[in-house]
Amino acid sequence: MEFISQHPVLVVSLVKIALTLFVVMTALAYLTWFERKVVARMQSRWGPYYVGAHGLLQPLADGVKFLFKEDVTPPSSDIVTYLLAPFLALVLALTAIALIPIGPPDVTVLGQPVFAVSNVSIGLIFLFSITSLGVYGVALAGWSSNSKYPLMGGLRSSAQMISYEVSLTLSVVGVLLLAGTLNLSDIVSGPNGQTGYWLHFIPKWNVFPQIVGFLCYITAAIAETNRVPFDLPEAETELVAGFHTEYSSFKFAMFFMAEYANMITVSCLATILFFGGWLSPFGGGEWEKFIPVLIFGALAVYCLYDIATELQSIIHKLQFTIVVGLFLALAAVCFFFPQYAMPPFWFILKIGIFMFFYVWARGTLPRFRYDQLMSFGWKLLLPVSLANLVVTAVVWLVMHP
Amino acid sequence: MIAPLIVFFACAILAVLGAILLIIVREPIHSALSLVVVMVSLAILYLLLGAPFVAAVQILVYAGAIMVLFVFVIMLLNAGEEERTDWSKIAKWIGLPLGFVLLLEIAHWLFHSEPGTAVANGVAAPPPASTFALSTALFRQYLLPFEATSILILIAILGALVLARKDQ
Amino acid sequence: MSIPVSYYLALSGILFGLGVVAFVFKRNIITIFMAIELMLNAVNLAFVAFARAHNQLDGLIFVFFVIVVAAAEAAVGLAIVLALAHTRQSLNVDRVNLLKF
Amino acid sequence: MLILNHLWIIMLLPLLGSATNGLLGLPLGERWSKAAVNAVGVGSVALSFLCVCEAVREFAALPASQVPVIRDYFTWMTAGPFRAGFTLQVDQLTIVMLLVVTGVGLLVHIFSVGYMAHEGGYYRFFSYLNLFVFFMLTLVLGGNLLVTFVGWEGVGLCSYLLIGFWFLKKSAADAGKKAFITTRIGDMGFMIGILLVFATFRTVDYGAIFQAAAPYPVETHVGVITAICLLLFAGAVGKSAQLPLYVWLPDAMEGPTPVSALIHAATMVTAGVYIVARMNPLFARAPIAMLVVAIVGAVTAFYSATIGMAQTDIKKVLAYSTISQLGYMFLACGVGAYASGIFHLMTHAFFKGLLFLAAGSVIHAMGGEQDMLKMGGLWKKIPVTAWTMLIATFAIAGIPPFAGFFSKDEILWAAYSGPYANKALWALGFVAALLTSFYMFRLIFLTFFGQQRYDEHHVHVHESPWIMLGPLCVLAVLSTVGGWFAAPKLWDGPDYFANYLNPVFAGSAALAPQIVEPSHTLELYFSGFAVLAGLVGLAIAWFVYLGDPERPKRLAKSLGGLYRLVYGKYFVDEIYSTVIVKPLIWGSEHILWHVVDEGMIDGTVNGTADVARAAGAQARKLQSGNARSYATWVIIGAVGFTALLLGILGMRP
Repeated sequence: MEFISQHPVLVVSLVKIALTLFVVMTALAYLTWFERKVVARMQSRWGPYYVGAHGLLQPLADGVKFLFKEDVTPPSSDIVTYLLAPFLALVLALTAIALIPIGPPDVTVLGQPVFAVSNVSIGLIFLFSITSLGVYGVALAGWSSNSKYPLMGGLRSSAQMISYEVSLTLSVVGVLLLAGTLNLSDIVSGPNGQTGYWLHFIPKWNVFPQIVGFLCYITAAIAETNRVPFDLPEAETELVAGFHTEYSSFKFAMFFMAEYANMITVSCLATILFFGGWLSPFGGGEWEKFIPVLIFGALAVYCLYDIATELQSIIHKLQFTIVVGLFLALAAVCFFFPQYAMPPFWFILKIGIFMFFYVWARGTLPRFRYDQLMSFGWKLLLPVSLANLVVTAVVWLVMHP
Repeated sequence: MIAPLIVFFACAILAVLGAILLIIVREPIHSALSLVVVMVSLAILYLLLGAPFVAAVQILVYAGAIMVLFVFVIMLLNAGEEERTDWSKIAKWIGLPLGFVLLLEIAHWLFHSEPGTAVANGVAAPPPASTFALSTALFRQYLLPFEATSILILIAILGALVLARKDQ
Repeated sequence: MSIPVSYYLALSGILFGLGVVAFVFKRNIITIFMAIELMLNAVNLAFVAFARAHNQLDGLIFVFFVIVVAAAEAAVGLAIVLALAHTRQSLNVDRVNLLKF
Repeated sequence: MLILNHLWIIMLLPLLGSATNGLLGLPLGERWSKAAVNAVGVGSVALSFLCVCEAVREFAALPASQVPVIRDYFTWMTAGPFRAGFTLQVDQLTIVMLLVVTGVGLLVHIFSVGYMAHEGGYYRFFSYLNLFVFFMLTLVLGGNLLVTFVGWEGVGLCSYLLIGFWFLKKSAADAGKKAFITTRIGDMGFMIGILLVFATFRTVDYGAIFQAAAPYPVETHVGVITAICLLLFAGAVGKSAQLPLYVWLPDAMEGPTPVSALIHAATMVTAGVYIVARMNPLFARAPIAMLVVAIVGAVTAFYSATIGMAQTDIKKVLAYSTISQLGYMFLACGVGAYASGIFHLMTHAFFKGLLFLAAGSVIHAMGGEQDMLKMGGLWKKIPVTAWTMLIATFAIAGIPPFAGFFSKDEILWAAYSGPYANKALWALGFVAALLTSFYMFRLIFLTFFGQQRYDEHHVHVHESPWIMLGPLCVLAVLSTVGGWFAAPKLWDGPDYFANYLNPVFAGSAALAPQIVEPSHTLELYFSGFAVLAGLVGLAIAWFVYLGDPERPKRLAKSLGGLYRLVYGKYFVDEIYSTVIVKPLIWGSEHILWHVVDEGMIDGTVNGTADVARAAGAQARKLQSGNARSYATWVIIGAVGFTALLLGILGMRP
């Protein structure tokens, strides 16, 4: 006990890290489920259904499958880099998340802020520098497999990432001008952050003044994460599976998780930069805690209805009762500890919307051709984001003489 | 707190190892990776030296852009192991030894250059350089060189375009 | 606990020297470029160390400029490498002796 | 204080005009006809003139304590103690010069629009003309000798360009070169003068110079100040075409007539007078130099007047007349009557400019004919030109109440009774006045009166367009009333012009030897004499040229050798060419070219080249072409250098 009181920094940090890792890993797993479900609905299918109620245990099954598959290492591959690549990818992806604050910095336990693993003064730049290293994972994977398609995939992805990183960074600078800081939590709730309202009802989120920047950002972000419609590095129709063709079992899983972790990261960043992070759109009154309570309550009710009517097997019913309990627990937490629960609630809600957007894009959009990709990135996206930056700067100067 | 010293030596050793690795490995991409290692460890040292922004930029630009470019080119040209030809006798018999001599010279000289008491870290150390101060210096005092570098970059881009075009 | 600046300087000196050695020793032109980058990095370290020692920002500013120059140099240099590889089918500088009398 | 604080505006406008016409003139001229070129060329000078007027207004409002207005815009060059700023200065003298330059310049520009209308290289002409105005303004505005010198050389350049405007015509090109080279001789002296000024007074700013010169006594022998004055005067002699460097001015008549009017009558050639007047505090301390100036002026006045009598080319006559009038001005400066000199400078700018422009109009009417013997009887055909030219002639001949009378009268009076009075010089000037009136009326009679000596069918005479006649009329008015500043002197009133310039010349006047002011009646007598001289000249001209047409020939025959001598301009050009030019050419060919250049210089160069080649043949062995070897060399250097540093600086650098 007194160890805790003596080293609050160490303890709280460790706890935070562990918690984040656990949450993120779970989220990654269930994102796959979410994605498959949504895409299935778009294609009017059921999606995973039988492994667990509504396929709730599907991710678990996948994990097990990945773990116990045979791990093939191509003999002609460059072994060191071949092993290094997936680790690099996943580690960097997870590290990036550690910089994301999901709540106000002034909420503390033992005098330590709880809502961010580390609150760096120039968090944004660090975030970008870490994500910029993400290229290595893909590129090295492509090169070290020492076979045609992965090499092409690696080449494509590195070129693509370099190209879109520029626009990504530029599109954010506009927000930086408005916020006047590089610290992520200051960007949200700093002196000239995103708290407050225009005309008393439009929340002061950067997305409204920076709509162009936001569009550039989200486009570049999708490209950075190699998602549809920019998933050329793993275009199965052309390159089998692109850079991770030669990867099997858990190494492949690492790439997989890295990709989803990156998605989460960029979504978090988008939320923080453009959508007021953890701020609620209603000004954060005391009554707001009823919103999540109602939502979770409704979900619980729906699950109960499901148990009653839909689900046949007793196991499924049991599982769903657990889910119901979970929802009720969440509702309770939101009701009794709003100051700890509300910010993450809004934050995660927003991220959820972004995730849905990702899946939606995947479900609807066709893939670019490579030259289209490049010319789009360099000839459209870059100039637009530059123009946005210039305009923002000029307007800012005019408004702050 | 002994921590800074540990970090320093860890990073220093890592950097030196990376540099040595850069020399001895034959695969260009391995050299590139070892150089990235050097850069990252240097970035950590910058953090230690209270220059977080520089550290970030070091990673962002050096490791994240320049070295990626190198890797990209290596992959593009599919550069295999380098052949250890020795067509330059002078480089073999004089260059390398002299290189080491220079190494010793500089190290020795620099080591004695500053009185060893100069505090680089710890309690008496000045606060880390704030981004604001940095940008102020860059855009006020050093505006002209800054603009000059922007022109340099532009010219470099054009030059790269002209050089790399195939249909010449 | 404080670290003498001279440690950093010595480290940068060693790195620079290794860069020089690499510059002479390596045959692959791309790697030679990397050697140059290594030397630049060593110099950067010295700059930052001095900036810290004298508690002035100028050193850091110079690091920026060095990085910019390095970027430009890499861009042009790699373009040259590409052109060279297309014409000479080799990256070995020993095989590329155009600067002959 | 708008303009006085930003004097550079005045200069900048013509420069901009010149640049615009010079750079865009060709496309402009092609796309929107010549209107654009005119607008730019004339407009810039017009604006500049307006600025000058504004400057005059502001200057007039200034208290005497703030005169002269000196504006130091930026440091032009510094070396040790030496510092020359881009300094502009305005005092009464400058004001007069500014008005003359921009005013007459404007009129000439307008005239040129009509006169050059059918010439090629139209935009080029206006570009040069504007450039000239710019340099002339630099010259008169310059606050130190160096800025003035820039203008000084600049106007020389423009003069060269404009004389050789029709550079395809060999005579024109040669004339241009001649003018340039001849004036360079004087400029050399001018430059040395500047250096000597700096060596003596450690500065080149006018104000500072005069302050530094204050302690110097009046030199009775040839001292440093005398040397400075003489050297500067040498430059003036070259620029203002005085003896013995006058030869370029007659040839300069090859240039377009407006050029002759502006540069070779009104402004540039008076730069010499301006500089002498400007340096008056120095001259006042060097009586010997002043004497030289006066002698040169008087002799030139007389000498070139005699040549003028026998010329038949209308512009040549005017050229020699200009030289002689400039002589008057120098005479004035020489006898310490700077105000009168500047006064004559101004009036001369009016009437001589008018004469040239009118002559231009005549030539225009005659379709390019310049020989007076092929004219005659033009009075009815081109009345406006004739009238204006007649007015100008009255002015130059010193007939009251025209402008020339007052100024020339003042000069002669000063030469007779001034502090540095010198009867002999006065006599020369007086005779010159008579001759002046003679050859001018000769010109008038030959041109406008008598029976016509050209044939109708080839030349059809026509009056010039009003764009040309307008300036003539303005100048005619000016050369009539231009002298009335000094009119009150006749009834013993004040001389407003002299009083206005007084602050500039007061210092030197104080140094002048004291004299008893002679009576006013005597002055009136002298004025009478002057007028008489003018009338006598008129009468002789009448008698000779309006009598029977054979008389001039008979007269020439009877005078024989003398006439031929004068007609041949005393063969000065020939003498110069045999005495100076030919030996120079021979020397440069046989000694400089064959011996020095081919022998020594080329020998040295080739020798060096051979050595270098031999060395290179050996050194290229190092060029193995292997990059790593080169790198090794670099490292060897680096190691050596570092070792050196360590060796010198030891462990702790």
